[in-house]
Amino acid sequence: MSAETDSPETEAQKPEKSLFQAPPLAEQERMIEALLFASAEPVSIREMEARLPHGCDPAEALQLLRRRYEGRGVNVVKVGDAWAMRTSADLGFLMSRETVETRKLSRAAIETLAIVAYHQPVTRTEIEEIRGVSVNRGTIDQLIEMEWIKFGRRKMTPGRPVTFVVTPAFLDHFGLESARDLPGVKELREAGLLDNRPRGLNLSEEGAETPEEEEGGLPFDVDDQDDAELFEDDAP
Amino acid sequence: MSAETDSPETEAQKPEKSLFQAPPLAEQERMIEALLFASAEPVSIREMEARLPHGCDPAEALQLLRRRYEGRGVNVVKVGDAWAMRTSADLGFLMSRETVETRKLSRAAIETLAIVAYHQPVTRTEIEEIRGVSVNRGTIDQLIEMEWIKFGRRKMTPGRPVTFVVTPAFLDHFGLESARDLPGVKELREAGLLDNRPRGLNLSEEGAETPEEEEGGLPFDVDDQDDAELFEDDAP
Amino acid sequence: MSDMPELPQGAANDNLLADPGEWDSVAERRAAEALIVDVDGFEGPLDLLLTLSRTQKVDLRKISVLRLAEQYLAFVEEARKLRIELAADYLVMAAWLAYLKSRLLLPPDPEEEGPSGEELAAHLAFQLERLSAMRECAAKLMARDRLGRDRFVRGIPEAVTHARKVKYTATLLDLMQGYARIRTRDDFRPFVMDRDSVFTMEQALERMRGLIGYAGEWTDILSYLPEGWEMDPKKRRSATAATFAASLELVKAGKLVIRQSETFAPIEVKRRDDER
Repeated sequence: MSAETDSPETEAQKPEKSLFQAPPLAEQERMIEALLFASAEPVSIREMEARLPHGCDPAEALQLLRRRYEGRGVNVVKVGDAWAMRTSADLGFLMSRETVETRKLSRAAIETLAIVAYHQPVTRTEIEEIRGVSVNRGTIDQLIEMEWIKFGRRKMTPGRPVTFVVTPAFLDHFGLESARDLPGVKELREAGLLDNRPRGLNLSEEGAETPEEEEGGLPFDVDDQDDAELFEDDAP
Repeated sequence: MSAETDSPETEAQKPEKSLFQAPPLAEQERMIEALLFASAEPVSIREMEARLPHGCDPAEALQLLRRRYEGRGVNVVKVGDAWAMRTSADLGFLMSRETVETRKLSRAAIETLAIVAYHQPVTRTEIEEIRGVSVNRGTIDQLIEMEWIKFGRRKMTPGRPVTFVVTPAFLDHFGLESARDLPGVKELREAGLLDNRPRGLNLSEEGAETPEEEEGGLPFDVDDQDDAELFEDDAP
Repeated sequence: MSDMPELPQGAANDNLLADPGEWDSVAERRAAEALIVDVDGFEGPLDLLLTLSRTQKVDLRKISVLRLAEQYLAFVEEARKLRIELAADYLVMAAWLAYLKSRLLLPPDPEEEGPSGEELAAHLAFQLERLSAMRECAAKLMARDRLGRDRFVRGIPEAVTHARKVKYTATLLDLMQGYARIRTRDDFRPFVMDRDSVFTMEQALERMRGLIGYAGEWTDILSYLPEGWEMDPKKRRSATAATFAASLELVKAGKLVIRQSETFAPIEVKRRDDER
């Protein structure tokens, strides 16, 4: 991604024009327009900074550009920490030729994906607890392969289980700026439905997080020890 | 710059609505914008007609679009008899990320260069005799590519070997009026510039020369008489 | 939306199982069996419970867990009658619900620790509500304007070419030092080479001390030269000198006697025997 400075004597040199003065904002906007336009992948602010002449302020130029493309056939959208240009959703009907057939996802995969998105970072055990069934290894694999979920940080609970989080590609695919923009996430949180247990109810000790620790546990705990093992080595 | 009267009615025009009536021109422009953006190939007017709702006039909408993108970071261009959007030519530098690394010249190259500078015009064989090791072809090539040395006149000796001389770029880089300005060995010594350590101790320093080269080298007894003889008539 | 599969079968059974006692009509009965036969279509006991809970036609928050437990147990009972094998987790759930039911019906035992029947029931209701919410979310998610279906990426992306240019540099100092290094190399090289071909007196002494014990006869000192040093003139010179000097040292120490018959004749040494 950024392979500029790999050795101490190495110094990356920006185009000379810009050594002393950043180009005017309108020009920066043009440059970002070209950058975003040319790339199929979202471009991070950081990468823009690396590619734009020294002294540019991508954030400001981006706001201009975004406004310029409001209501156009192509829009400037934010995807996580990055930006991209995407055709306007209402024009999708024109693009029958460009339509990509996504693999039909199983119901289990769709639910698992939603759980990861709404509950992230979430362990496999937690996914199983929510769905009430064990999660097929293939389901997780499929979602990882589609680059919609990935491994997150390990949970600081016994066994240090790996967690899953959604990826920028997921956000891009579903047109989300961030996981906070998931439909209904706020309502769910307010209703306590993103918690591990009902509000005001203390089934076991305070702060217990994983179902393994749940003493009065319900009988959905699919054997988890194995999972921890299974995934242990798969973490990146 | 941003005060354009761009956004037409942003309301989405579904194809059904337009069965009997073509969408407004501004909407057609949006459609073409999206088409050109998303299409993997340039799109002909004919194809636009086929893909846009019935009754559209792509040619006219295209002209609007083309004008809209004039001077932007992206332009609408004609490719054969089809149309495409391309990043503006003057922003091409954004599409190639060039990093310049500055590296110290290898010891072999510095020594070869020094020999050329002090003994020019000098043949490769002579360089090897003076250095006491064979000279890598790459070293000479590198110096030529850097435009610090170039081919001089052929020597009037058997085989008429080519010679090397330093270039004006060399003199420029090292701030010399002419190669004759280079200090002699005696002056170097007086200036304390001589490295008095035995050569053997220096070998590992910069990884300059591969050991094979050193071993396969020539005997070290080239002395200055030979040089004098060799160089006598060829002084620049 | 289209990606969200419908709930398996069960939809037709909404009213059924509501009260097992009322399974009179053949149609209802058949529908109930259909639910059971299609048990494979359920994603586990919780999913089945969620489907059953819909028959209560109330907000999940107001659901009667006791009644739900009864519905589930009736379902399992029915499955057993029909000799349908239920997966173990369905049976585990049945056992747990039977326990929950008893907890809910019996007055709480003050001695017993852990959550009360009401708390367990509330947790189950919460789980059902949460699962249901996640299903709705999944459906909403799938119904969004999706990339490659509703929104599209750049069709002709322009790859960023990454050119790496290496610029080599050197200073005049590098150049001069490099040259000086070459031109003065000869000044130092003999010294370096001498080190290689020098046989020191210490080395010679060491060598002779080990050998003189055998020198009962007059022997040319050249025979004491170390192996491999006779051939190279420089080495032989150094070794000869060192051996000669070492011999004199040993004579001085009274260990050897030395003689030379005439100028340039071989120099011979012999062990000094005191009893001579």
